[in-house]
Amino acid sequence: MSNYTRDYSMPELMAVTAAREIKDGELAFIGVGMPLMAATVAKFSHAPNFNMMVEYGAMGPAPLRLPMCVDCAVNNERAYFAGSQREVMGAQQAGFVDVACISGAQIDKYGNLNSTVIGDYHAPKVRLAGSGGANDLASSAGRTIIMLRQDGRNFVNKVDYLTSPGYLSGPGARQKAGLVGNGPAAVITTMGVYRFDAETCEMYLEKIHPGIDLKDIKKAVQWDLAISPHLTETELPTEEQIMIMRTLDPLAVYLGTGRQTLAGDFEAFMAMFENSYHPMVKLMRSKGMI
Amino acid sequence: MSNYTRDYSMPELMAVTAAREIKDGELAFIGVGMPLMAATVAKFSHAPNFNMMVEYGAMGPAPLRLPMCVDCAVNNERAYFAGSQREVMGAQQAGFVDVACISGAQIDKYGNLNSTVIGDYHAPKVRLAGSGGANDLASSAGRTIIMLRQDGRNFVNKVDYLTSPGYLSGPGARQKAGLVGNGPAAVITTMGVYRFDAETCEMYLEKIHPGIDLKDIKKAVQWDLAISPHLTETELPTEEQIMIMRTLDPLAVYLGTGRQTLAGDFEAFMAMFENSYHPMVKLMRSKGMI
Amino acid sequence: MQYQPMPIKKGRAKPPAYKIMTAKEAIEKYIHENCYLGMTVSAAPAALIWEMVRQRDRIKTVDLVITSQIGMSSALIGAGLVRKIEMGYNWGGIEGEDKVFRRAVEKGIPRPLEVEDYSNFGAAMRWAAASMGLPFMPTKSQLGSEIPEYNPKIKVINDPYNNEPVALVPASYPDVAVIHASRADEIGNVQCFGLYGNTDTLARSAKHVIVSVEEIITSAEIRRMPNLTTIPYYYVDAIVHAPFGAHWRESNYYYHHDLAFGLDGYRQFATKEGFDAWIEKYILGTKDWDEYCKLVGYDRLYRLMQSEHKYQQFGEVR
Amino acid sequence: MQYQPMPIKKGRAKPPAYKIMTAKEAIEKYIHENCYLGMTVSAAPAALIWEMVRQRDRIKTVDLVITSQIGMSSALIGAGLVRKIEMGYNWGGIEGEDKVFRRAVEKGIPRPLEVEDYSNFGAAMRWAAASMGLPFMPTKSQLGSEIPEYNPKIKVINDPYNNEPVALVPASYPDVAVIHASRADEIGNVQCFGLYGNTDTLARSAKHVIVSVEEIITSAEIRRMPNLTTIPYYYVDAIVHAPFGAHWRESNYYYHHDLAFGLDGYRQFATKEGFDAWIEKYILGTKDWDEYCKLVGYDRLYRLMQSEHKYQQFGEVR
Repeated sequence: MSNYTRDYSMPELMAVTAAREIKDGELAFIGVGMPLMAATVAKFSHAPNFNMMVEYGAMGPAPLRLPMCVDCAVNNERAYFAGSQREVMGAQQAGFVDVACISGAQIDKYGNLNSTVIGDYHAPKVRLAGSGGANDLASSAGRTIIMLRQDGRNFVNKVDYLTSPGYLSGPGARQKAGLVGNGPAAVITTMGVYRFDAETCEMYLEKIHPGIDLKDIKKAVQWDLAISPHLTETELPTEEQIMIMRTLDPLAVYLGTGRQTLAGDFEAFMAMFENSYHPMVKLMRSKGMI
Repeated sequence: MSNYTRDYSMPELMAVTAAREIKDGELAFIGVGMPLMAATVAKFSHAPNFNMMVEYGAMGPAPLRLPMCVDCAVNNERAYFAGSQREVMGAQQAGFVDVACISGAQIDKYGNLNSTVIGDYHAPKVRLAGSGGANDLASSAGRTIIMLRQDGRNFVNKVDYLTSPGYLSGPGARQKAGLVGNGPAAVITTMGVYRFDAETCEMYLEKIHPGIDLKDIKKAVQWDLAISPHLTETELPTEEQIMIMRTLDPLAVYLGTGRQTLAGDFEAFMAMFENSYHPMVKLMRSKGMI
Repeated sequence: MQYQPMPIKKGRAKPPAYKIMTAKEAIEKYIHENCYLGMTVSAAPAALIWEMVRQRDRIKTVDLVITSQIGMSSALIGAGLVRKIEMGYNWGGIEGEDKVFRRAVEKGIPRPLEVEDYSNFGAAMRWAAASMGLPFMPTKSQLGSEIPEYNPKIKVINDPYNNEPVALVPASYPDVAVIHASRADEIGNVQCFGLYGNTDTLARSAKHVIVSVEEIITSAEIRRMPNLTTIPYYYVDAIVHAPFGAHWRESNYYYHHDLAFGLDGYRQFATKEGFDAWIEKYILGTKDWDEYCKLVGYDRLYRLMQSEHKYQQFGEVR
Repeated sequence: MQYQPMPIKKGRAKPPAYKIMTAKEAIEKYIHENCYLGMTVSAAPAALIWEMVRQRDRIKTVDLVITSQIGMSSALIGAGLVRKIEMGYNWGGIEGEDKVFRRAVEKGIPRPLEVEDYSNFGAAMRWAAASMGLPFMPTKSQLGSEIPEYNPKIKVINDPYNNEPVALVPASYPDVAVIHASRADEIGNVQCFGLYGNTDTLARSAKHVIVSVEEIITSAEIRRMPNLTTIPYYYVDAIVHAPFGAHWRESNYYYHHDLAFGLDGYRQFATKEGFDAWIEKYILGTKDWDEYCKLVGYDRLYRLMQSEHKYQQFGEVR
């Protein structure tokens, strides 16, 4: 095992923390962005037999480059399966997906997420992307890992629009609604890690990120947040985990400012592939993956 | 055009008569046996742009040999599509199939068919194959062509079990039942050709096979059969149509005693392929199909 | 304030682990008495069915669910294993009338057989439902016919959008599915070439899935053309290597239907004594699929393969 | 006794006829004012969408139905063509926030946009229903959420088998589907390599289907590997040859996503003026797809192709 490092960014810490939620041998439903980085860290370190599904119809890809979107050709690269969305979405509705990463703009204490509108649905202050696959995964995946920025205003008493079900109104509510999946297992934010009480279904703080003040967390949550009596600090990323992410995504397209760097700069974009090819080959060789 | 011939068997006459129901450019749902021979005659003569679907997941095959069953590898040979049954069955339920050939052991005056049981369902005198795809095609194909032996007892007032809907109880009944397809267009038997009255939905005799006596037909039908005022004799097969069938199926596996010939005789079976290969190649070349 | 961490429940996905075993091992492991067994017609899982017949004293009774079946179901029925069949079609295809099925339904020989009828697509939609975790599927088949009248599991309702009739069929989740396919890797990614009927949805519906294949290939080969994977590994429990594993029936791109053999078999199935003698010779008298193939003759099987390859082989996608 | 021969009604199957036309011809022929237009995200039908924008004065208004969309729907929205969108997701993916969509919904710029929300799978099941001629499909998604509360087309019922809630979605039958795929023959048999999302069911649901492809191939090539055909000819009205026809987005096995271009575009879409200038330059300022490609640069497109081919190409099935 490599050593812990303090040379990491907050998005990297979140991705690594999410990676640790994934177990070896599991089947996970993964979107691009931070979940993809988490999945890659897991696959390249503690969970080599874990496989990911990508929404537009791929499973088990082993690419040598960074995917750009859920329908990206990269997701097809050396995959076990490629084809229709029905396969992967049908499988998850039928209970074959162990874990899924989802997100949202607002969350409440039961882990219900909003990714549709801020404000009134019919006259929104901010119109967002809509459910996408988030509602489907929140409904039917074995468990979900929720990742979101904690900006001081988005841990709310009531979400403006309930897009993706957490524990709904509390104990028994998912079952009563007819939902197949077991609901959220963890919430990973820019401040800490939260889980859910088995009896009340309410979110509680389990871990606090290094350098974050508990008082600031409490201020960033609208309800009276429960705290684990065993509250600990979030485990640091290892040097290897950071190396994996920076090898796959050297410009930090997903976890940093890469997108600003690349906008309009085709040569930089082509160079990103050129420069990451050999390090990726080397990394995958070292893991026995090619 | 080649000339009419009197060198034909009754099954060959039926197959040719069914072939004439198929129009160029149509999409048809075809089972093996007599419907396959009809489809092949149509494809190789007046309907070169007609394509067939086969139930277990193929469309548009152009084989050089005789298929053995609806799931036979031959149906995949040079097909436009091969894969799941859902594709072809879904397409027909959605209205994409122009015409389908079906059969049954009993039929009534509305073209309702029984292929499930003779006698009581719970204590059958004869248990039959069951619906198979027949009910599905009878329900949703644009029109159906029914082919069956007329044995004197199977044109009945009431079928013992209504497996595949014709016009059900008469005018408007299909629509009321929620059926998508338009119902039977023709019934081709060992005695003649029947169609259905647009107003009453009742079967009437349109054509009588050469050598068959109208009195025998009336005796073979339990209800008071309507006769077309324009009753004519069934058009004879042409020499070319007979040649096509005998080239594809030289041992008359489907239209004669070929199955008795082949049972247990592997060498005869292998020789059937060997001997039919060059004539089939020659035939398809002459039609510009290869 | 109290807290109690949530226990994490396990999903249904099978692991990407080594899954190759013999037919004997797979049937022993997954097929038990009173098993609800799913099977489909493309391709015929003969190697697995023969092994079930060999283990009939242990298995005793199964309930079958099929869409269409030719021969395989009747081997089990004739061997006295089947209590009930849920079906769209069970007959002999080109081999003709299925006297084994008739004897069981009409005369209870060798044991009474309960039948639950659907149309083929109606039966197929039960697996379509299960494959997506749904309780039922609507169909526009079966309406107006007497199929729903004799099968109360089919419910005709007016659809809540257009108020027009639809026939609902309930999902079918077999305990075990037995499937024959073209090829698979050792962790269970399966490819079916040619027409494969309902094999895809059946595999997605069953609790346990046994797949016999013509060829075992590397995972690297699966990864070369992932569009051809029809059954991903997470559905699959066991891979059985059974070359010619669908004989007397065909395997697309591998070998042709052995019509001479099938017709001969059906001729013998016409009587119970004939059937019993046939399975005694070909199934009970052989200890495994390789012995059956030797009895049929590998020379004969090889000629069936050549006959198929003369007409079609899979190859380059240009 | 009277008789009146039955008239024979025409089915929905498109004929196996020559279907190749230009994007201009296809859009002119099939896309009309108030058209209900279906579109999906894999792959992006950019060549067809750009042509719709060029013909916006004639087309005036469409209603969109999508599952997920990135970029293509917003090109139409920003161009003032869209009155309503039925959707699971409409945003920028890796390119980020979709300001075009936001302006339309929040401020009615350039025109008010009505939104009908589903989950992705809920939206997808509408085409699954239509593709099989069914009035609706059940889902286990959307339950418990507020999606059905704001969308009365989603009906939550207790299923008649287990008495458990299911959310029904109504079938969606678009007037026209615009699709980009890998390759097709001239009668319209289409193959989609890699991941293709809902392209298959969308094509089966629409009354008319326009498919742009990277390559036109012979029917003989289609017949070599029929398992790869994802959209058979009978669904298809028009085939448009549009190499690089998904740029700036990717086409599996053909070329890579042009992220530098997409990010730059989305930066400009942040304002209405920026968007207008962008479509003026790239769409309205080019007379067809070939001119667009020249403006982007075939050298650049070729490098994107090489970048994809370095990692994957389709090839031999061994």
